[in-house]
Order: sequence, then C-alpha cells, then structure tokens
Amino acid sequence: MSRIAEHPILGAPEKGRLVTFTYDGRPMQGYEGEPIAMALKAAGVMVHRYTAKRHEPRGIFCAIGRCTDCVMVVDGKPNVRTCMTPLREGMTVQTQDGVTAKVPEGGAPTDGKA
Amino acid sequence: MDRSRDIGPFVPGPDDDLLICRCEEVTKGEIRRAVHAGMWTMTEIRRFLRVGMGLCQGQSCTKLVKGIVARELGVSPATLDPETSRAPMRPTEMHVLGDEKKEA
Amino acid sequence: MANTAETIIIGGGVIGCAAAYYLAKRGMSVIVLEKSDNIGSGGSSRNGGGVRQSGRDKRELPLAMYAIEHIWPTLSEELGMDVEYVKKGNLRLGKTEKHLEILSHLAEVGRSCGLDMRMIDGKEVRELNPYLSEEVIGASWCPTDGHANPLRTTLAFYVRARALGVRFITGEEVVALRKVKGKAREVVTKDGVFEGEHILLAAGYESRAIANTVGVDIPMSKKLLEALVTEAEPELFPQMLGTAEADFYGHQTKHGSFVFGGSSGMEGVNLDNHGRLATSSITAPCICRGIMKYVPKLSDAKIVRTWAGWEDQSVDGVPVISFVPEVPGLVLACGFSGHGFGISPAVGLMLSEMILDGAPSLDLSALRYDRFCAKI
Amino acid sequence: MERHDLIVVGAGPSGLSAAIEAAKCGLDVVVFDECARPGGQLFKQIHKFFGSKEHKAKIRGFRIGEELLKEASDAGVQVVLNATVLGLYQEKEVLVRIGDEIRHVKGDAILVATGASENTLAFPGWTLPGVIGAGAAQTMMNLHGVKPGERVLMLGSGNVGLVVSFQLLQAGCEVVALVDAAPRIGGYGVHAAKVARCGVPFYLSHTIVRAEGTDHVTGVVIGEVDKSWQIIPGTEKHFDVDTICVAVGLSPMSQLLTMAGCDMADDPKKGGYVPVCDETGATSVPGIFVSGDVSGIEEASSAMIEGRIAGIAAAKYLGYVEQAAEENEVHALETSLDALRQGMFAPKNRGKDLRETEEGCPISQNLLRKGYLSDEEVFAYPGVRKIAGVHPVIECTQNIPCNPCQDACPKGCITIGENITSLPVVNPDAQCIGCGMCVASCSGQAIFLVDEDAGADTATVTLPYEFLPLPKAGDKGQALSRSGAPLCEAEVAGVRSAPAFDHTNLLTIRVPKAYAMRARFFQPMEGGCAEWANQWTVPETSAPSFRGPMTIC
Repeated sequence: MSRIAEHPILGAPEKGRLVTFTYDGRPMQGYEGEPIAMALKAAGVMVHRYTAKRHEPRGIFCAIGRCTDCVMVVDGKPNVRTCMTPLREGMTVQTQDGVTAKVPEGGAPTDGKA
Repeated sequence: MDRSRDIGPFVPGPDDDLLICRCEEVTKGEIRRAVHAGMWTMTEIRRFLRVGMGLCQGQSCTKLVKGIVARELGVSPATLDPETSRAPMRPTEMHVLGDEKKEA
Repeated sequence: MANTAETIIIGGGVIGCAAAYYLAKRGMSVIVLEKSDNIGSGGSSRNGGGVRQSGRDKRELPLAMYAIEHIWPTLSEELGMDVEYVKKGNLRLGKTEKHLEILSHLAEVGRSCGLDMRMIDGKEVRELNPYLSEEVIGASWCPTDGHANPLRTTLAFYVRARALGVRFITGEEVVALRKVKGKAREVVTKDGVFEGEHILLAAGYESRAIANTVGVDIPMSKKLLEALVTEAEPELFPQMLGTAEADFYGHQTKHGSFVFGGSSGMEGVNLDNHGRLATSSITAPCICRGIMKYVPKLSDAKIVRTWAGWEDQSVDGVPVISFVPEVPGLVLACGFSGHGFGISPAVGLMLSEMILDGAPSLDLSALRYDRFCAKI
Repeated sequence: MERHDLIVVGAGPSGLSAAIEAAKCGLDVVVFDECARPGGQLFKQIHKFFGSKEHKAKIRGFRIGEELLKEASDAGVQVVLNATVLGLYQEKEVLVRIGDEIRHVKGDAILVATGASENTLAFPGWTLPGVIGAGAAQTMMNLHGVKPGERVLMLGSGNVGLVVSFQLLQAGCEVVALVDAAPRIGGYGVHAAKVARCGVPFYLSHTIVRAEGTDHVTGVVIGEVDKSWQIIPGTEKHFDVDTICVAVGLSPMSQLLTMAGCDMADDPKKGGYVPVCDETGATSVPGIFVSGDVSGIEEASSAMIEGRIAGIAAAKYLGYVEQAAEENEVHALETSLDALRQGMFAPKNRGKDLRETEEGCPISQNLLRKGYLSDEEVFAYPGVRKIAGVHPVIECTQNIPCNPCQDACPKGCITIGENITSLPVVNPDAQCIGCGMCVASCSGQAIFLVDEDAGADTATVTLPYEFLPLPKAGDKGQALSRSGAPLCEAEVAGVRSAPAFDHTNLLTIRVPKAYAMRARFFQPMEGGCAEWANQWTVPETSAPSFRGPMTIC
C-alpha cells in the first residue's frame, strides 16, 4: 500500500469516508472525494488506458487535469480525467482501450453501467 | 517565406520512432518527415499530423514539437509561428457548453 | 530566384493549391503567393469537410458531380496521402413540414441534373442513422455524397505541387495587379513584383480588393462562421449531416472526432478581434444545442476546440470561376460562399484547363464574373 | 450580464494577492479557479519559503496559502472554485464553467494569473505509467497522501527537482538518483545539499537513455552526455525503479491571453510564450492584466508581489485609486520584488557560470556537480567558523535572497546586512546560547549547531530533521556525511520540537570529536550498528540512500 499514514510536515492526511467502487469489475476501496486516480494509485493500479493507435499503456502523468493521459471509462463515459474526478461510492471505473472500455481479463465486456 | 529554400535531405535518425505527441501518438520521425514534405509552420505540422490536436490540445508536446521543427529548418524555435489558442480551454461536454445559464 | 513563372497564383488555399498541382502536373511553371504564414490559412482549413452534391445550386452542381465521379475516389492515391474521403451519403435533415418542402425542392433540382437524390421519411432516416432524434421527420438522401479532411486535402495538394516544382511563398501579401501592354502581367506584393503570363486570383474575400486594382469587381461580402470539434468518439455513423435551413452541418472524422459547423444567426455582424479571427462566446453553445437536438447521443461528447473563419459570400451564393475579357491573362476563382471545399479538386482541374487549353472541359459559363445584375 | 470590477483567473499565489489588493482598494472582485481547492501550487509546497519577512520567508508554502485565503476572505474577495474559465472573449467577457453550468461574466478589468504548466522531455519509454511530472508527485503525496512510488529517479536539478526529491524522501520514498543533462545543478545549493546528505547520488551531465518496463516502469537506464548532449557509449547505468519523476522546467499557461488578442512574445528567458506587458502587468489590451508565472516563470514569492502590483494597477485603471497613491504603493512593492530578483539565481544571471560569490568566496564546484560541499571547502565561507562552545555553522554558500537566520538569532550571532542575498556571517564574538532558532528558521536547512568539544572526546551536532519517525534521546544510529556516506556511530543526545520550529525538529547527535565538521545527517539504526560499521571507513561513494523508516499503512 502506498498511502502515507503520518507525514512529518502535514501530519495525517484528511480523508473522506471509505467507499467501495468497482475497477474493471472488481470491488476496490478508496476515500470519497479524493481523485479516482489516487484511489487507484493507492491500490497499486498503474495502467489507466491503452492508446488508440499503438495500444500502449498510459497512467497518471501530470495529475492536474492537463495531459489527459489518465482518462478512463467512468460510469460508462469514456475520456474521464481520473486525476480530476472525485471518487464516489459505487462508481464503475474501467480501463479504457482507445475510446471504449477494455474487456476485463477473463470476463465478458461490461456495459459500463453501475 | 519561400518554401523552395533547400533545407537538405531527410536523414533518418536513431530516435525517429520516439513518441512526441502523447495524445495523438505522433513520432519524432513523422514530424521531421513532415517538415521535409513542406510543413514549415507549427500550424501546418498540426494540421498535417494532428500533433497538439488531441485531448490536451498541445499542452504537453508543443515545446518539444517546436524544437524538432526548428532544428529541422535550421532556425530558432522562437521564430516559429506562435501557438494558437482556442476555446474551450478544457474539454467540455456538449450538454454543458450548450446549457447556458440564462440571466434574469 | 527569378520572380517569374508562367502562372502566378494568388492564394495558397485549397483552390490555389489544387490549381497549382494540376498546372504543374502538366509541366507549367507556377508560383503561389500566400498572404498568411500558413498554407490553407483561410476557409480551406476551417470548413466542415462536406463533399456533397445535394443542396447545391444548379450552376455549380456539375462541378460537384464531376469531382465525386472522377476525382475524389482516387484522390488519396493520386496525391499519395490519405485525404480521408468517405462516400457514405448525405442526410439533409428536416424537423418541420416547411423543412420538408425546402428539401423536396432541393431533391428535385438534384434529380433534374441527374443526381441520385430522394426524400425519405423519419423511419428510413433512423434506419440509415439510428442516432438521429425523433424530432427528425424526414430528410433528403443522396447516397453518393460524403466528406473528406479539408486540412489534409489542402496540404496534400500543396505537398504534391511543391514536389512537382511549384514555388510557394508564404507571408507574401499581394497589394495590386498591374497590366502591361493591355494584359495582366505583374503581381505587386508588399515586398516585390512577380510576373506571369497568367494570373489566377484565388484569394477568397481578399480577391475583391485585388481585382479592384485592375478595375474589376466581384460583388461579395464576408461572414464570420464558426465550427467545433469533439474528442474522439467510438464510431457512430458515416454520413455527412446537414439541415434544411443549412444552419448546422457535420460528420464524424476518420480520427473519431465529430466536426460540426453552425450558425447563431449573427454571422454577418460578429466582431472579429481587431482584424484577428475570433470566436464569439455564444456561437459554440448554440451549435451544441443544435447538435443535441439532432443527435442526442452526442450530449456527453466533449468539445475540445472551436474556431472561426471568414466565408467569401458572393451575392448570388455561387462562385466566380471566370476569365476576364477586359483583363486578358487574369482568371478569377473566388466567392465560393462556404461550399468550395467539396468542388475544389474539380475547380483546380478546370482552372488548369482554362489556363493551359483556353477553356474548361465543363461548361462554367454560369459562373462568369459579369453575370451579376440588378433585380429589376 | 453578470459584471464585476475585476475578474481574476486563477486563485494561486499571484491571483489571490492581486484580488486582495484590488478588493482593499474597493473593487468588486471575483476569482475563478478550476481546482476544488484554492491556493494554486502553494498547497503542494511544504517547504519553508526563502526571502525576507515581507516575502513571508521561513513560512511553509501551504501556510502562506492559508494566510492568503484568510486575507482574501477578510478583504471581501469572492473565490469561486471548480470554476473553469473556458475562454476570454472580446469585450472582456469570460465564459466560465461552474459545475455543469456555463456562465457569461464580464469584467471591467481582467487579471489572468493562470500560472504555468510543466515541461516534458521525451525519451524512449517516457509514456509508460510510472513516468510522471514532478508536479504530479507533489500532488499525490502532499495533497492526497499517496506515495508516488517506492523507488524514484528524479530528472532535473532545478529547484523543483531538488525540492520534490526532498519531499519524496519525506513521504518515505527512496530516491535512487537525481539526474540532469546540464553540467551544473540548476537550483539552490542548499536544496541540493539537504537531498545529497540523505544519500541521494547526483548525476550531472547525465540524461535518461530509456525507461524500462512493459506495462509500467520497472527500471531506468541513464548515461553521460557529451557537450552536444549525445550519450557517451559505455557510460550507461541501470537502476531498478518504479517511478521516474520529470522536473525539466515550466511554461507559462498563457492561452487565454492569446485568445483575448493580447500581443504575445516567445521569450525563452521567461519560459516561453508570454504576453507583452509593462511593469504593472498591463497587457496590450486595455484592462487586461497579468501576474505570476503566466507572464514569466519565477518563484511563488515574486508571483505574490507581482499580483499585488497588478491588483493595484487594475484599481488605478478603474479609477479606484489616485495616480500618486498607486505610484507610491507600486514603487514599494517593486523595491521588494527587486530584492528577490538579486543574487546568483537572478533572472539576469540565468545560465551564467559564476565562479565567485558577491563577497569573493569561491563557489563550490562540488556543490554544483555533486550536490554537496567538500569537507575542506566549507571553511571558505563566512558562516563557518571554528569557535569554542556551541555555535552556528552556516553552510550557505551562494548568494540567494534570504535572511530569516539573521532575525532568528536573539544574540546577534548572525549578520546578513542590508542586501538579503549576502552570505550570512557568523560573528565569533557574539555568544551563542544554542537555542536553535537559526537552525529551524533556515529554509535551506543549511544551519547546524556544532559544539566541537562536548566532552569525552565527542562533539555534538544539532541538525534540522523533518522525517518520521522522530528519533528519541539515546537512540543509536550512524552519522552521515554531507554526501550521505556513512561516517561513524552516532547517538541522539536530544531532540527539540517546538511550535516556533514549525515541524523542523532539532536533532542533536553526539559523534566522535573528529567528525564535528563532517557529520551532517543522522540515520537511525533499527538492528545493531555492527553490520554498518564496516562501511564507516568507506570513502564518500556508493552510500545507500537514506530512507526514513516511515509508518505506512
């Protein structure tokens, strides 16, 4: 896990309540209101999407909504900047492949609905 | 600017397959070749290859592209045409952009 | 380098580049003078990419039909670069009975010229394109219409023409034409003088002031139009869309993004920004509302960019493609009125024929410069 | 249509400062910011700022942010968050997205303070997940409490690269190397020194050859570059890392100004494409002002002053203040701004290879190339004196605009003088009482209290310590040198924490007397010292990187 429990300058981070969302069909937990990308990062998820042309993996790059590399399919909508979108209970987050959701491994394509 | 000026032949480079525009997945080699095909301004490069026309609208790669184009043309990057800037500054959903708050 | 060529083309837009390509292909020496720093700076890079015959005036329809039959299908191969031409039809949509009336009339015009174009009802519209809303009650349908990428088309003509030896000079603003011994001969720019046997004036709205310097006027005005583009979306539909009132048009590009143009009704009076092209704060939202009424599915699509462009609007809505008898050596190609892109390859070819052969292979007499007259 | 006297775009240090001054002059001011929190980058800045009191020196960036927000609120500034300005149209009309709604708002004046975005550098593998911007690392660890990675390589030795490297260490990450293609460290020497003494090796004249990994970064190869920036074959070095952090400069985010039709210029000295403006931030379009990084990359401290100047200028433009009053206030602020723009890092000195300080001291080449002063070099500076009893040792060796240490000492041991870029001088005649205020006040963490003869053949060294867990008196460990190399066994003689120190703890370690002027960091020991003891004679290379034994959930 890569959450900082106690920071020498900032102390313990202020967080919302722990909520559950799904990532490629799997339940995952994060703190309400933190960017989706942070919940994924804390859970060890590195790949947010695969590109349209070269099918290369991408993840967080700028973390402030500029580069749009961290986009994923969120609640069925593609190209959602996960570094800027606050996490909510029950969200469906899927790895994006080009402009659609990548089929989760070993599973059927999900329709992206929560 | 006389587009017939001789800028020398295209010489393949070892890093031509290096990705420069992350959004539209355009390589350094493609940019260099485009210059030799006659794309001598940032605007033309953009229209020709879509560099900087993706989701981030060039916020990540413009400086890199400028450097490559300038080197290929043998000019200073500062002499290349300025970046354009078009609204909306951030990608905006149609239903949001179309939903103007009516003033009372 | 000598500033002389057999033909001097004023304007490095899609018309000028296409003409340069066809002239050079037949061995002519050409210089293209472009005022801006970029090739394809004006309407050539700012239009919606429609390659259509439907809805066109009878006078220019032959050019569109010729282009679609003979040039567009093989243009990518000819120019060695994908111009993203798609021939999957044009739906011109109607939401009211009045719209349908307009469309029926347009369909009749098309058919009278031999165009495969018919009226279809709402059900058939949605069979062709299931993403169109129930508000659409009918449409005209022309299956041989389509769309292409105007940026790449313009640049492809430029690349090939340049490779054939055409000399392009950007940032070269033409201020006047000068006759020598009764013939158009010299092109005066801010920095110098160019000379040619033939002078082709294809500079959009700016053509008017340049033509004025040899005593010729082309009645046209300019309108500031806007368009927008979305992020890449999953593939939805291949047709070009338009409307009965021509206030909205667009298509999905090969890249996946949707390009739409439209009007807010303010086009004639929009301010530019002290001579710099500028979008208005109300037009893009207006276009969005228009799109969402016709294609509700796109309401979540994100707009990444909006832009504006001047349209050279001739007073009767069709271009001037013409010799000027009193100024021998001068050929006019302007006033394309917002629908020049689709016909540009054919126009380029015809212009090359006019210059090289003395006449175009299609009858363009209805597009003469001296056709304009008062209404009473 | 909604209209305000002044619309400020961007609630960062500059925008807020401008809004505060304008509101104080009586303007109706609204500030739009696209983020959920105001403060811009300030809330990611957890280090103490440089400058003098008026520049809020020795206050941590995020605290300055809190102060600014309070000041803005007191002045009646309306700050609208999650408000993205989509366009700046004609007639000074702003199209702003607030939540899922867009609004048209006009300003009689507009101030654009949109800041900067990070530059990038392309190398094979740079698009792999795990290659991130330095700003992204700060966002993750300082805003959201998430570690950017376990093992990180930093590219870029400017202040951002140095500061973020230190923050990564504070967050419990291991920084395996700090790399820069330039032959000299670009940022403040004191920032480099505090990273180096934690054991982070610096590789100047090196760049990234490639990032390795298939789905995410698993390693990185760096190589030395020659004068034409080409990699010298055979110099490649590999590191196992999961994160590569890129800190290669900033570019002004000036798009709104281009759109508004302001005259623009590509100015490499200002970091890129910037609006042409006068000294008050007025652009070529009457009523449109700029301040902060958007008009040229500088430090946040300068951005705040520029903001205040532009805020007053906007007030003057709208007739809220008289010319004379404006000139007075602007003049005072310009003097303050000028003080920050002095020294060896001043804009006018950018890119220059200075060899001597203003005092004529040689500038340490070790510091510039390796990130630390050599044991011999330290004595060349006026802050380093051998004095009987406890006394400050100030390893501040470059002319940077900063003087809190002078005010911190109640006994007059430290003098900087009028010019805030002068090197601090330790007065041998003043009586140090060992209070440690100077240690905690030094934003560069370059002050140590040394007692070279603390009895029993030992010396004590008091050093700033901003890591967790905090050692306790009696804890054993090893002392590290300026380069982070293990030196000798050390015992914690005392730990002092106080609100006035603001999280800079004063750690006093006892070391053998011979190491008094060499021991500059402490690594706590968990097991025993035996396994380390064999390293203590090893010269200053191949040190294991310091890694605070953080408590991680």
